[in-house]
Amino acid sequence: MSANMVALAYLVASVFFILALKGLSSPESARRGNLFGMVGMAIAVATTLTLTQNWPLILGCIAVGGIIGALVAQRVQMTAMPELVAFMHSLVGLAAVFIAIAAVNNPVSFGLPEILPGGSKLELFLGTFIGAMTWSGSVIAFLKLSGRMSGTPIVFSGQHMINLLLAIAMIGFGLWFFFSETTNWNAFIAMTAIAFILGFLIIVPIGGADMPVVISMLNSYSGWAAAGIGFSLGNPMLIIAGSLVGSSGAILSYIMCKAMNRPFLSVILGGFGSDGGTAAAADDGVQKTYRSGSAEDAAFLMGNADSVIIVPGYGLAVARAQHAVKELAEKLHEKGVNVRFAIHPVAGRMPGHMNVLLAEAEIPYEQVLEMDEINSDFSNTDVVLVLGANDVVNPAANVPGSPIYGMPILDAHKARTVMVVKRSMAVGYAGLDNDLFYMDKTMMIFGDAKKVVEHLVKAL
Amino acid sequence: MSANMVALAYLVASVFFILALKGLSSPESARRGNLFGMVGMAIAVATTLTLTQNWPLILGCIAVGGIIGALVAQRVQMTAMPELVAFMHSLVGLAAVFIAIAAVNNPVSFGLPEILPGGSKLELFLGTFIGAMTWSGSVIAFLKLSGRMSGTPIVFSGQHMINLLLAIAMIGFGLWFFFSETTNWNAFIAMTAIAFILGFLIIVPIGGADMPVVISMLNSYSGWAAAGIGFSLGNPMLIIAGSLVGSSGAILSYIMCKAMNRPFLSVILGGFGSDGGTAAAADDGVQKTYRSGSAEDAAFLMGNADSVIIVPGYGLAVARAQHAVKELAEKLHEKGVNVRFAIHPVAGRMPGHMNVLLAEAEIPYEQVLEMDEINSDFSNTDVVLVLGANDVVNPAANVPGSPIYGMPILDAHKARTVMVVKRSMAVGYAGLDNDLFYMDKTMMIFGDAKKVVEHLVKAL
Amino acid sequence: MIGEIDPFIINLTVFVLAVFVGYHVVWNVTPALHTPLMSVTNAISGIILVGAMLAAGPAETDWGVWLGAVAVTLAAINVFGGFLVSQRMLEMFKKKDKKGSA
Amino acid sequence: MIGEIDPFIINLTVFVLAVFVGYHVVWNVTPALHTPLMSVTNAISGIILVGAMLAAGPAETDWGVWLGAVAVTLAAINVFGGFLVSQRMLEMFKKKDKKGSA
Ligand SMILES: NC(=O)c1ccc[n+]([C@@H]2O[C@H](COP(=O)([O-])OP(=O)(O)OC[C@H]3O[C@@H](n4cnc5c(N)ncnc54)[C@H](OP(=O)(O)O)[C@@H]3O)[C@@H](O)[C@H]2O)c1
Ligand SMILES: NC(=O)c1ccc[n+]([C@@H]2O[C@H](COP(=O)([O-])OP(=O)(O)OC[C@H]3O[C@@H](n4cnc5c(N)ncnc54)[C@H](OP(=O)(O)O)[C@@H]3O)[C@@H](O)[C@H]2O)c1
Repeated sequence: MSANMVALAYLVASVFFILALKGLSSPESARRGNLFGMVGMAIAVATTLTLTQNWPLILGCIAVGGIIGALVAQRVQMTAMPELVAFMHSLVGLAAVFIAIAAVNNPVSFGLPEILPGGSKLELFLGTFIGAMTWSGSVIAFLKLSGRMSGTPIVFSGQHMINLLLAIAMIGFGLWFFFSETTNWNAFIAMTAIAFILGFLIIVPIGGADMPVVISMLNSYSGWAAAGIGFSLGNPMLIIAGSLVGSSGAILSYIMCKAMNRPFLSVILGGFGSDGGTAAAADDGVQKTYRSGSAEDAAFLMGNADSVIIVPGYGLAVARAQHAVKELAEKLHEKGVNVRFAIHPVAGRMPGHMNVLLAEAEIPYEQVLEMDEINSDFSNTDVVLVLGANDVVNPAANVPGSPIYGMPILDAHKARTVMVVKRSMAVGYAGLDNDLFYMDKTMMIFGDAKKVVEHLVKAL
Repeated sequence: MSANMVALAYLVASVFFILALKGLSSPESARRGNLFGMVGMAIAVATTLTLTQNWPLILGCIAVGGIIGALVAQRVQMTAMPELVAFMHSLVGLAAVFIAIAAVNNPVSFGLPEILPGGSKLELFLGTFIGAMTWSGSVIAFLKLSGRMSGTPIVFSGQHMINLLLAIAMIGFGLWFFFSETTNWNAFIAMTAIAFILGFLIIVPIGGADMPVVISMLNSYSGWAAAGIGFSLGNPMLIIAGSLVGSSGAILSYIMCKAMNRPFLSVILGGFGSDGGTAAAADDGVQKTYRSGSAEDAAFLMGNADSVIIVPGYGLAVARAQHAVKELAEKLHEKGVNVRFAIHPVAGRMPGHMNVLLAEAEIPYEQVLEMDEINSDFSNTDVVLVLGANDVVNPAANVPGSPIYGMPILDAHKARTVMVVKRSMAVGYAGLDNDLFYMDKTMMIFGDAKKVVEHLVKAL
Repeated sequence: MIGEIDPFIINLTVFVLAVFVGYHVVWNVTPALHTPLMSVTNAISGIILVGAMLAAGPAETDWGVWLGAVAVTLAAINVFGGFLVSQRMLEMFKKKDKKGSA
Repeated sequence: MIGEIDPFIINLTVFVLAVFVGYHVVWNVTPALHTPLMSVTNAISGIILVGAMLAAGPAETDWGVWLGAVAVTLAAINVFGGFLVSQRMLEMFKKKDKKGSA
């Protein structure tokens, strides 16, 4: 194909990508949007195929990758979405590194001059280093999110110092690579290796529950990196798709940080958040009392209520309780109770996490309301059922001086009766004690969310 | 300046234009947005100045034009905004024609080859013809909107036939121009003249109240024309600014047509709408009765109401009653009445017309609600005061078979009491009788809107 | 690659993206500000001034240049009038705040 | 004019416009679909596949080509996995309609 035809096809593919994201503005158009994304990718790949000579090899590799991808997509549990995104993300990072190495090896196949010009070297340096960090960072995120590695931040003294020294070394090797007349493999490999290590070291001190911000940030970076490669190859396809991904990641990171009321920098510097398993924090010397009840008590109260709001949280995902919750909502509905779900923007471990789980259980999305839509209704509600959520209903967010002061929360404490389902009095991700649990109108129901809800359904 | 610096400056100016439109998303940021627009224009003009040799002449012309523009902007009445936009619009059209003639005369000054290539000739043809039609169309729109010419559609038999013949002749001259080896002035001038005439003929059959759609459409066309010229000059500034204007005009036309529930084509083919002065249409043989009252009666009812919704329409603009209305609202507010304004998307003679008038009278915009926000509240409202509005509260829109069937309306007829201020029982722009006026709960208050409202204020 | 592409395709790319931007930006304009939107876009369409300046630009002043000068004047009326009347209108939408703080 | 402009400026123009488009399009995504948004953009970031194909493209198959082939495989996992898992998720958001019509 001529360069003009290629550019035109890439433009068409770009438009499809834009339409893909536009489709996500409502659940009705979202599937069509995803289809547009596939069409755009198909056009981009088919166009690029005409520029390559090795197409049997390439098609074979695509087939192998495609089958693996399809199997993964089919098998993965909806509760495992955060780790899946992290896993897939690591692949993009690794692919970027391999491409950069291949480009250094044979620049001509990318339409670059035989002897790499300075600008291209700089771009390859950036691409490699971002790619490598994306890979190692995403691997850690994957391990932490899937529970294969403790979510506790790994902190040691001099950590930031070591990172700084490594970064300087990496830039030093980068400069050596940049100023070498011929291709300086030693410098390039040293630089890449350091970037991998740096990726690990920068991510390990970040707590498991901050991983979504990290993933989103890395996603954004990889978008900008693709756009950067687009600049060096003069390829509008990469520039446009890269910008879309870059904006998306940046906006999601921003939304998460805002909903947690934490500055982005403090998230990235790490050291915050625990595994959620530590016991309740020091209680100011005063022994606070709480009331606990059984599933039967709870079923009785809910069955007689006019209105119930269910607040799902990370515990719902851990317990995979979404289908049980659906049954509960139906049972209550049959009894004439007005049941709704209140979703906090950062409930769970990724944005929109709860919506996906509830959708999986076929809970109609009209019953599922965002924080802004439902927050004023709590005060008129008989019963709030907090299901494995903690920080997102912690009234400490209203207390100046608290670490989560200013974080917008669901006003569960304003309801007439509050029921909290969790396994213990342990703290949530932010590591804070929750005064909601000690209120007079609150009843704690201890146990795994799924088991408790199943009991509730039986008792109703 | 080098081509690169020029392109960079134009990019910066484009970004400012985008930010200008973004600013209009809320009244708070709108003034900053307008400022961004000015900055963008200043950058574009300053950059272009470096490409010209005649800058004293150019700066002089800009100064003269600027002073005239500033005076016009300062003196114009807010009620005259529709005609102002039409007037300004005609200037853009005329300027485009002059530029096209100048380009045919001296292509080199535009960076085109001495002998015009076919593509440029085509683009100049399009530019001239759209520019000429914009000019004559806008002039008619201006005359109709400012009342200097009757708003009644001028229809005669064979009209569309004559337009078709002229269009064919115009294209014929265009082809002659296109295929002439050297610059064929005869063909070009004949073509331009026909375009001017065609502009008049196409617009005269369109009713006065359809002019806003016409203006918006011509605005859109002029944007696309600027983008087209941008293509031939390879000038991203013109492409981007043109696209912004083009989209804006198209979207506004679409919004107006949708809010009137009329297909765009039927608006453009014309023949619809009268001056609004004709007497009530044939009333199916049955003599319908209505009740009329005095301003004192109305003041008594409103003073004792809990809630009043005021529905302003075109008559408010004609009577320039906005300041009187503001006093009325304040008086009622002092009496403890909850006063709000309900704005229909096509109330008046341009989108947002009512909002500007109410803003001029310093009515806080929290009291001014869009149709969707307030429509469900009418049924709980004591008194609706319809001020010079007609079609936008005509319940005929709910009756299948009516010419305005399907047009979304303000549900004024659902209120407990309806009061309608207008000068007579005459029909509105759509030429339809309004059943609202004949309802038992409706009281007509005849007179000029401003005078009636002033009476109301006195009587309260 | 971009070096080998026909300028038309590049212009088309810019055009398509600009239309998307315009589409989104305009749909985000609040309906209450549709009249100012009309006058601001009216002012922006005065970008034709750039073309008029090129027409009035050449050093040898033949009649084409004078025509260009007239076009510059007309476009300038549009630009200044458009932005200033928008400013006047938008000031009105602000007035209420002033009163609140007074 | 566009013919004389440095490719970098053209790329920059495209980039700036694309960022505006991305910004608006993403802010319009409903919060309930933020997880699918993550997986769709994840799939789109598989556009790196285009680069991987160029790396695996040359006829003489040295080790760089094999590296490219591995990159193609990795990127393909991402593209297929990303779009298909999004599809699966989005089907769930539809289910309710099915039931309504059943
Ligand atoms: N969604 C995002 O995008 C995102 C991104 C970054 C950070 N975060 C952070 O993540 C947190 C989300 O808040 P959240 O309220 O959803 O979660 P949370 O505050 O982490 O609390 C989850 C609670 O669920 C309980 N739980 C765990 N497993 C359970 C099981 N099997 N059955 C029943 N309960 C179980 C835990 O208590 P027990 O151990 O006592 O059972 C824990 O207190 C916020 O702090 C937010 O800032 C979210
Ligand atoms: N806004 C837009 O963008 C736009 C664009 C295109 C078309 N339109 C059309 O314009 C119409 C707008 O509806 P509308 O309800 O605002 O206006 P309308 O239906 O035209 O009715 C205006 C009414 O105001 C009365 N009136 C005129 N001068 C008056 C004065 N000095 N004092 C008191 N009353 C006066 C007239 O009755 P009297 O003669 O008896 O006084 C007339 O019935 C719609 O049909 C719409 O489709 C609007």
